[in-house]
Amino acid sequence: MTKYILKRLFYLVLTLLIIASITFFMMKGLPGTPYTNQNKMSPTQLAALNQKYGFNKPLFEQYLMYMNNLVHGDLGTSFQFNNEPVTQLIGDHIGPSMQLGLQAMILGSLLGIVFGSIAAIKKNTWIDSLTTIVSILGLSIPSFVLAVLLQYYLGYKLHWFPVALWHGFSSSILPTLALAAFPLASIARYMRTEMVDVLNSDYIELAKAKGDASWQVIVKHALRNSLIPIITVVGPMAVTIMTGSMVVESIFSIPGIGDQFVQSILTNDYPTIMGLTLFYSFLMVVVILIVDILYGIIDPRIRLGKGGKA
Amino acid sequence: MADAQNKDRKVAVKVRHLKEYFNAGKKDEVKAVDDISFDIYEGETLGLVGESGSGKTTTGRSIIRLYDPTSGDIHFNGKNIAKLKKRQLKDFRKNMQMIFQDPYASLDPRMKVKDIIAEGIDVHHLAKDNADRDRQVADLLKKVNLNPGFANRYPSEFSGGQRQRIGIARALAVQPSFIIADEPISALDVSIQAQVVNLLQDIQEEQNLTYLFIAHDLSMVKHISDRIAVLYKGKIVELSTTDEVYNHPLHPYTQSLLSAVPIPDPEAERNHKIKTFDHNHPFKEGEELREVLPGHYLYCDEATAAKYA
Amino acid sequence: MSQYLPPEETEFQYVSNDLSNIPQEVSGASRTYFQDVKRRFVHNKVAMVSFFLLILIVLIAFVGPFFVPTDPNTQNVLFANLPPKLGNLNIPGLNGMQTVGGKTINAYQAAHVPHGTYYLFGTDYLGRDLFARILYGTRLSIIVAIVATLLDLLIGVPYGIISGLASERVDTFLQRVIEIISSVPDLIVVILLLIVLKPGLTSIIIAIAFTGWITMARLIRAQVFKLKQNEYVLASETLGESKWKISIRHLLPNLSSTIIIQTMFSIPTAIFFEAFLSFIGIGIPAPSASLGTLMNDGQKAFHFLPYQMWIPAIILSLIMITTNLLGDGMRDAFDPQSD
Amino acid sequence: MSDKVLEVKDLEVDFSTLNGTVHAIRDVSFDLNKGETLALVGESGSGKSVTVRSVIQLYAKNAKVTNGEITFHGKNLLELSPKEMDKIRGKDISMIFQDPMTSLDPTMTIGKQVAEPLLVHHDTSEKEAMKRAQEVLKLVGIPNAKERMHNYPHQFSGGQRQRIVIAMAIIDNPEILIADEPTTALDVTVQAQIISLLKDLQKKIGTSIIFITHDLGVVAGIADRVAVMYAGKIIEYGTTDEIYYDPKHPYTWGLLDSMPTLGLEGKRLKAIPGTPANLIDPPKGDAFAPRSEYAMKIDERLQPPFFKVTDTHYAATWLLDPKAPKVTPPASIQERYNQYQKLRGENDG
Repeated sequence: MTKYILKRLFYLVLTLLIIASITFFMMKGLPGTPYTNQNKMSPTQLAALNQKYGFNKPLFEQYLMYMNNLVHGDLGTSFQFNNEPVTQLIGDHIGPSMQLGLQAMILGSLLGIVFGSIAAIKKNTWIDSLTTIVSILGLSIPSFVLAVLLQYYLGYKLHWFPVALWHGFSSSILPTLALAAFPLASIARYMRTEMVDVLNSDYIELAKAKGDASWQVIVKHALRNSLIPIITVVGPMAVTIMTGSMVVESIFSIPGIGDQFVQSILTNDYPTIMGLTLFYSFLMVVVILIVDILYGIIDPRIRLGKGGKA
Repeated sequence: MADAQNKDRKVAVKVRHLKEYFNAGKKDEVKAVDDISFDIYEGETLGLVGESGSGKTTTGRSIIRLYDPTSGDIHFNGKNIAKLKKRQLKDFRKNMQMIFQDPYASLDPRMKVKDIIAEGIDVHHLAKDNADRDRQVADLLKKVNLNPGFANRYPSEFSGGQRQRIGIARALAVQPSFIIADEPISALDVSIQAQVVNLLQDIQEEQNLTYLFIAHDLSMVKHISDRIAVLYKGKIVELSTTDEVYNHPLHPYTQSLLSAVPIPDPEAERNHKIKTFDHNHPFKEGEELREVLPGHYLYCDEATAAKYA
Repeated sequence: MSQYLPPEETEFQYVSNDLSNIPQEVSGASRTYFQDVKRRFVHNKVAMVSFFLLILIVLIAFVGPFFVPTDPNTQNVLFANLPPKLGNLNIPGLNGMQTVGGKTINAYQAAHVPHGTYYLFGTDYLGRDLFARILYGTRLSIIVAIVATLLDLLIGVPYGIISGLASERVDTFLQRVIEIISSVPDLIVVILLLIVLKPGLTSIIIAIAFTGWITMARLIRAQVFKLKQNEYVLASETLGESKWKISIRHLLPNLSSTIIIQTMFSIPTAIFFEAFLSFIGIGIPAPSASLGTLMNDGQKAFHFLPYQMWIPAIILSLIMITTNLLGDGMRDAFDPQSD
Repeated sequence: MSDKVLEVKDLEVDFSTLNGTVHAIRDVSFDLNKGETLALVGESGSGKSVTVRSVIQLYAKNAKVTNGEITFHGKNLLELSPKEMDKIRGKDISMIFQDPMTSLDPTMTIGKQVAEPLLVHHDTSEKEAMKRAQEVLKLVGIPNAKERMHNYPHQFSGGQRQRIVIAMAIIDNPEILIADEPTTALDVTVQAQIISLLKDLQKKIGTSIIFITHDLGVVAGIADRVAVMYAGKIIEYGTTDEIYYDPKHPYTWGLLDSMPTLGLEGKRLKAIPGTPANLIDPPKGDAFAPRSEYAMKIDERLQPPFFKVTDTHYAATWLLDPKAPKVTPPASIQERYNQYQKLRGENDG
């Protein structure tokens, strides 16, 4: 197991380095300079800035410098935002984004699992159709449309929740709802498929033959077996939800990293774009690794995969 | 290996020290076929029996070069085909064919019966024109006792037995001299099994074919085979004529296997004694396949062999 | 029910069946797989309704502009932000009335719009005809989605087949490439590409296709792995067919259902991405309109002029819903075991 | 008879499919005596599996019992509520399935799975149930049962898994054990072990067994009585000796003849020609007639009733009607009969 994790960690670092290199050269290949959006600057000012950021050095040297900084945990300095280091920028804004992502994921997966299971158990009944409709709507209505609607009706018109800005939990409710729709819908669909499969399996039939009542069959056998594959979906989806939150954060004026990312795109703030890209990728690979390890722990077939057979 | 009894017979397939290891050299290495040697004489049916995991399917697939052998030689029509490159295989594939186990998975569900059967004809350009191709397909359908009018239908419309006939027709289309039948009847119902076995025997007689008949069903193997090789954990443990293997099995595994076959006769079953075999210690040092009696090969050590001499 | 007649003496005679020639039966009617699929699909009401609705939307989006002479980019600042109005019919929501500061006024009169000029979906902040813009916008969104999805197919299917059929080494390499790309969340990849590429329609399509093909390639590879174990593929190999021919003759037809289903699900994803990008302002450059840019514009004034966002949002959601339902229907038609 | 534990009467089951309604079971009746093993023999699609699944009421959603009674302890099982049925399943009537590789929950230890019936049906404590599970696992021949209880299904071979499934089925000493092709997926040597295990267990706990199989060889070794099914009907039943040595139905003849026997030197197998009847539109008369060389005119019009051969042996073929011409069964069947006579003679003398 340790060996496996070490191997995976090696690939994880390698992947991140490759991504860092690709983004670096992509950004360097851009025609515009990061200053085009700044106020007009004198040539001396420009030269000074170039000197400062090392833009006058050969590309390869810049690359080495960048990678070296990266290895030391330095993602560079933002061109905007008072020359703040990118790492600090992320640190300052990660809180709300994380909170939104996690809340949306927890809400979405819990409801998704419940809805999906019920739909599978009540297959081909009106409950199943209703769940299908809800999940199709969830998949089809973009989060930003939902965000605007929620903001307008539940916030602006009904005053149930804050319309915007970030003041504690109540501010997080509407964006969480907007973000949770997609995971809810897609997990409900996955869960339904898995559960239908499991319910058709021989061991479920055998459990029934043992006299298990239908609820016992579901609680004791079906739920666990259909949840295992869902784990693989949930992890990466959480990261996707976090990236998807960029627009939702903008709509609700929440100072998260998603909003930051949009800002940096609109202002050609390359170090921040690169830093955030790496940050999101880091989250993604770590989450996938965790999911794989978790999978091995939860599924006995993988956990005890080797040996043990008499 | 050319034993005394069969000195004069022509060898169709000569297998020497064939090994087929999967994931060779890795931790999860599987020695599916572990150094086996045998001959198949022209016109005979060699039965290859073994339980699941014994390597019998792998043996068949290695011989027809669906797998690249890890090592060893396979002589077919006087040519060693074990080391041919994939590109060089086309010629010999006209002469060696295979019938598969699962009648549902062995026919492409999206193709018409006539295109399935004519696949080999197309690959080897054996038809002059479309009419010739259709005529050949019709002949083949007749040969396997199917209505030639079925040529334009799709596999899903046929029963398991009918599908297996289509599979046989496909193999016959290129006019092979040697056919590997990989458990061709194990997925069929009892009453249909007999139909297919009879068909295989008729065709063999008609076209003087050589068969390697792979099966786990010992009673059917006995019925169809001239000689039988018993495969166990990737090794041939016994090889002889059908009568010898069934009436005088020498290897304890063969004995145990034969004793386990249920007999459709209640009286016989009442007196049925099953021999056990120690699967934990199947092989001993110094054992190899030796001809202990004329034409009777046994996987044993020298001392055991000496007992029969 | 016919009346029971006891057996008669004469009936106890052998009929001497000709057993050597029993008429061979084949089960059911002769139908190909695709005919079966079609039959199941046609029986699926939800899928059929979605299908025709989608066709309708596409038709309107593509044929509509020929009948609507208004140019979608003509600005008329005097007529800015007019609410929807349809003729002189007094239908609430379509009568040109607007509530400003608690008072309901006739916006068309207030702006001195000449008689006989109506804006079905109203106008935007620059006085552009929203109906024309939505027609063009829908068309653009659909074009982006379709072209991006075609690119998915063109890259993903061969990539998946090659990865599934090639040697372990090639496969490992190809999979590592996919792994690296998918380590960066899709949206981020698309955004990065858009930053690098020159803004425009082509860039958006390329950017969306760049991540879209991965799902297709993965699915196809998994499917190929399954299919190539099938005995009919082995049979083809023993007959001397080359790998390349096998993939054309056996794999592609058997992959078709996977490909069609995945394509159906790629379209809504592409539509969503386009809208998302345009919404955050890096998508289709002004003054061109797509559903995303229209929604972006509409969102700014949503509190006062909700129709400016409602209409494109509904159309976008409608396209997404119908394509998703269509994809579901196709999956059920191709793969009936799920019920 | 008082020692009947189960009585199935006039059972009819339909399946609705896209191509039409399949009449899977057409008027099946049989009973099961205490402590006996009854084998239901037939090819795929003959209805043997559907029959026993109707007894335990576990069948596909598109199946529907259209007629019949299944009497167990004076109650008609077909009229029980799902809850009442749950109380019987796994306690009084338990089942073993065909494929041991898929019939165990992959994420639960085998000990827990084996103990489950006790926990479901009784107030047994978890500890007590696990103790029983360990005993039963030992009984079915799982070595080191105490340690291995905590293992998961994938850590066992196919034969061992089938033993575990059997342990589960017998842990509550059921009156009836239904074994649905329990050895079909196994190798011959493992099959032999499982069959001798079932025989031993039956002796120990006295359960009645319904054994479903298509393999006449397996049946000869385990069954007391045999019922042969064809096209959704039982066409012949009797004691095992009667079915093997003195069969009366041409289909039974065909089945026995199409098997190569290790003893008989076969040149060419006698195959049953043709394919099984289509059950969407079942034939009006004898379903086997189109494949039989003994078919008579009457077979086309009327389904044969059961004709009594002995008190225990019945066959549904018009050939047994007094009006029918005298039939000579195939030579191989006559040989079986002679062998039987000889055997009986030996036993008597």
